Amino acid sequence: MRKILNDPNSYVHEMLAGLLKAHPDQLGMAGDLHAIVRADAPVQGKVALATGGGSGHLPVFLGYVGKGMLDGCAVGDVFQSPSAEQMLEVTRRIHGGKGVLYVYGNYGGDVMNFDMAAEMADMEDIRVETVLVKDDVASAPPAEADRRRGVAGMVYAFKLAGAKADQGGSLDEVAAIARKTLEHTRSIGVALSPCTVPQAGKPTFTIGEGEMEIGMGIHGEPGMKRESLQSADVITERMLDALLEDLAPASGDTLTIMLNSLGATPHEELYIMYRKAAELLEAGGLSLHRPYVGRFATSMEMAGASITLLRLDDELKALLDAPAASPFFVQT
Amino acid sequence: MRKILNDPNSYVHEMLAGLLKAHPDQLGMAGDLHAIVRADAPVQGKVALATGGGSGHLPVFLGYVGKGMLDGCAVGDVFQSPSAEQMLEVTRRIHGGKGVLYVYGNYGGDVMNFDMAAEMADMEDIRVETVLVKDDVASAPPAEADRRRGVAGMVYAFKLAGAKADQGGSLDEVAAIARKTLEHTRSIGVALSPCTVPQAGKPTFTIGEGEMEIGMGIHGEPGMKRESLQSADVITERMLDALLEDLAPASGDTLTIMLNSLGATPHEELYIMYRKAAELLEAGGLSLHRPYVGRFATSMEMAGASITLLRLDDELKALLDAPAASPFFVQT
Amino acid sequence: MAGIGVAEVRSSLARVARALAANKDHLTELDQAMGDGDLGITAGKMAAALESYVEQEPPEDVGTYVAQAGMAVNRAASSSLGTLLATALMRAGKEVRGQHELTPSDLARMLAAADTGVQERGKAKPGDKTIIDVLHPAAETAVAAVAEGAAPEVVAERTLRAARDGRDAVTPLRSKIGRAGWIGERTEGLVDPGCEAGVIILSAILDGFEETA
Amino acid sequence: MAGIGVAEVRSSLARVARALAANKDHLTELDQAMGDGDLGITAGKMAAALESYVEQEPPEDVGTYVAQAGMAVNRAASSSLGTLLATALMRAGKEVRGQHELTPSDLARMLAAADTGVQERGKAKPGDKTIIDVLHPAAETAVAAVAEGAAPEVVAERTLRAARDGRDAVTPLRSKIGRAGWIGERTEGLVDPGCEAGVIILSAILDGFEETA
Ligand SMILES: Nc1ncnc2c1ncn2[C@@H]1O[C@H](COP(=O)(O)OP(=O)(O)O)[C@@H](O)[C@H]1O
Ligand SMILES: Nc1ncnc2c1ncn2[C@@H]1O[C@H](COP(=O)(O)OP(=O)(O)O)[C@@H](O)[C@H]1O
Ligand SMILES: [Mg+2]
Ligand SMILES: [Mg+2]
Ligand SMILES: [Mg+2]
Ligand SMILES: [Mg+2]
Repeated sequence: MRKILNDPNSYVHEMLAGLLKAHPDQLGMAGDLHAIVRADAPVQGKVALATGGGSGHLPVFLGYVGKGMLDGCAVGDVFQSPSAEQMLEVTRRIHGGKGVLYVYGNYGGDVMNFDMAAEMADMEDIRVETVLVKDDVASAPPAEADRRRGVAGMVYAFKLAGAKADQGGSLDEVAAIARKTLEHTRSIGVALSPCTVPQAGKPTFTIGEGEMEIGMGIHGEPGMKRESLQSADVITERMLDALLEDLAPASGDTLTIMLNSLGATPHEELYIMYRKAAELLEAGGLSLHRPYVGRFATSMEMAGASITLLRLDDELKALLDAPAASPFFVQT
Repeated sequence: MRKILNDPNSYVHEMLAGLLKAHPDQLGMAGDLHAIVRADAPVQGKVALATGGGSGHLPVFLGYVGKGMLDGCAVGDVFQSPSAEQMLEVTRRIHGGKGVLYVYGNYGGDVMNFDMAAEMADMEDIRVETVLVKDDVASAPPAEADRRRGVAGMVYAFKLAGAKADQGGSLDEVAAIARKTLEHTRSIGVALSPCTVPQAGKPTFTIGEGEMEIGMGIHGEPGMKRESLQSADVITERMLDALLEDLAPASGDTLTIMLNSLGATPHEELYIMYRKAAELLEAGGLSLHRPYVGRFATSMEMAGASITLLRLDDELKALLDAPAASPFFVQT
Repeated sequence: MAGIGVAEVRSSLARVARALAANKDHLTELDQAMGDGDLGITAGKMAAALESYVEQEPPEDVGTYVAQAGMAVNRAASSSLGTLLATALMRAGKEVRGQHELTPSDLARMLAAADTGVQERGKAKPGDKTIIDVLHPAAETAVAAVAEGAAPEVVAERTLRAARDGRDAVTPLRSKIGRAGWIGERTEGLVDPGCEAGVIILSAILDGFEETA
Repeated sequence: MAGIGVAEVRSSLARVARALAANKDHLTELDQAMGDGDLGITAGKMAAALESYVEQEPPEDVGTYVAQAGMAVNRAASSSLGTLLATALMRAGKEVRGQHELTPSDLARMLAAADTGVQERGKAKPGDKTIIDVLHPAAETAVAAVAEGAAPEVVAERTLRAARDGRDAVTPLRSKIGRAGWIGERTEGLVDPGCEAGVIILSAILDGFEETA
């Protein structure tokens, strides 16, 4: 295990303690270290946004708690859902009188716990709306799109719904933006190496050097097929083909794109992929707006990358361009 | 090789092409893709800052070309110095009439090429000052501090000298800030895995799973000794001990700290280290200001981390807090 | 026959804790074959949570006692099965809120409420190859047996047999839900780890009540 | 003896290119033992740069021709040795700028200028175990032999011997400069790759001039 840690059982706890220690001006906790909220929560008169999920994906999830994005985040153990009670604590603390929107990835444990939390919040007269992120085209065919997993595309939902809330939108309006954003968002990943969950102590799966798996999920869920490592151009083209087939943009459409490292893959290689992606998309008559290249949703030290496309209209574009600030994401 | 690339020989070229394609509003090139400059260069009436060095360290070096930081950067092949001619191209393009400051790491090839470039610039009546970054305490004992290598601490020099230039400082004043910053800056790294230079095709060194090397350089230069992997707390304490012995801050001093991943090590683990570091420093009567936790100076997919300390006075603190914006680094 | 009070419920929760702890490795192995291999960890966390829960002095209200056991389980183990077991306990407790004693009929109603709650929470249906395929037939059998007026030990025995049969009936099938659902085909012939956990838990509860009742 | 014109210089640069290309693997091995193992790559890049440089029509001015070869080398190969060789060529060319022909005395001066330039650029001194330990004795020997009035082939032979002796003399020592300087002790007994490259380059130049002169 090539990891810097103390007791595997305290990995998340110590990470959270360090995070709060490093960013006390921006982040605080709601009773429990696993319930992270904006330092200025609740923001009165604003719809509050909450997310949650397992640890090991920084900046997802809690990295997007900040101005213009999320108000709070329930944090689970590595690759494990947080508890309904932690979600409820976040919900109570961030509620500013206009309701709370849950936006999170479509994973069984998270769904069940957020649903429990929503029931409990309802008993406390906090109105909650839920939008599930299901952007991973590799996780189910279009006919079963409701079964798809949520991956890096959730960052766009956080950003755009967060901007709408910041601008004073109602809970229904903010939820509508999250839904519209996700309706036009598609992602796919490729993995070149596994990662190690500290408590497990060994890699979550094996993948040989010189192999790759397009479509693999961020916890190592199986993708399309295991095959020998292709060139950056071929990988990029195949990933884009899968996305475009599903999203079906029309020539003339404007897209934003996210080239995301799963962890170990360096920025250098993301830009090599971006070069090819931009070339292919522009050749297809699509324009690109405000590309994001970096680490936005990771699987600790996994090598690999994901590509996310989001089709923009004027409304979504303006929300994407709005300022935002968290310890992990700053846009002016 | 778990890397996403096309031809290893075009790794840097394609990376640069992708970068310029992604950030045309912020970055441009001076004739050659290896000569990256601010899109609005030259900024007339401002001292210009240039750096340069091998590729494979993003965001170092070119990631700090932007408002409030650097004006230009000469980019070499992976772990190779750029050429004097590329440095000269950058120098010419960014010169805004008030001289150019070179700030870069103390590596033989870079020093020789920047010296050549400075000589050539001098022949063109461009005044050039040079400040070398030598912050890696593990690379030579205090008596031979001039031989030390430059690592993540250079980011502080870029930031503070860049802020000084932004505020209208003269070349001498800006150079003085760079020198003063570096006088109070110390870094040390720990490596848990190697990385692979694309053209070499195999790891630059080997390090067993469950081993670590404190003091290893960002190209795999040998550190203190190879030993079995220690806990995060022990690693952090030993790294801090080495830094504090060399920097010798007094109780009551204010420091800023950078917890930097060498690439594969995830944010989660940096915060585990930060928690211990903050605890130890505060126990020693030191206060911490504006910590940086993330990837600031990497070695592609190397696993490991570095810690940098910078002792602040009021002048340096104000310059650290000044706004800055590049595609890789935004501070408001 | 004396009613079942909070003392009996407390010792049945303690038995569940022991049974889960004892089966950690077994559950891990099953979950490794078709899931993410963490069910042993979950079982351990649930066991520890229940263990310390039963150490506290219980209230007289059995319903609240059971429901709060669910909260304790959720706090400790929020994986799929942890959440579903928490839901089961919360719904079962809610069903008898305010009661100080339980009849066999109450127990059957609690099992049915747990079944319904878990189906609502997890959106799995019988046949999807999940713990529902143990809970659902067990609940139906218990309700029917109690309605028939069967002796408590007969109710318990039939319920447990229904649970085991439910598990075995779906083993040849393909998983449709949760992580195992991503693997599809490869799950055919493998015992669903959640089903196995369901049988372990019901055995721990019913073995004890057989003796008590 | 006819003076040495741009044609001879051009073919000597071509020989250097061929010699470097032929010794790529050898230099890589030496650099792997005490450096970062890229000297073969550097040699290949320098060889390619010189090869295409000599394909272009040369000017009559030998000095400019040599100096611009230095620029071409720097553009292609900016590692330590690439930069130092570029400096050597630039300084050597500057020494004879404007001349259309070179005498043996000019060649000796060019070597001395290269030596001085490389020392200024790299800040290494004789004894630090770098290419200087080849260049410096070679330059001193060449200057002395020319001053003595030795025949060109004798000058060449002595210069080359001084270069080889210089390389061998520092082999037992510890590297003090550059990447190898970080390794210290472990470099004792290993041939310095830059020294070896220096000998290869000087051999390629002088072998040819011996014939020509
Ligand atoms: N939606 C669901 N409804 C009912 N049971 C489920 C559901 N999802 C998973 N399970 C059960 O949980 C078991 C796996 O539990 P666990 O290891 O805790 O899940 P995970 O690690 O995927 O969160 C499965 O074998 C299955 O019986
Ligand atoms: N400062 C210096 N002065 C003179 N020679 C040097 C200097 N630094 C390195 N060298 C020579 O260069 C050789 C290594 O060349 P090269 O592989 O290009 O270096 P690097 O890969 O470290 O940039 C060394 O063997 C040494 O002879
Ligand atoms: Mg799990
Ligand atoms: Mg599991
Ligand atoms: Mg080198
Ligand atoms: Mg070398």
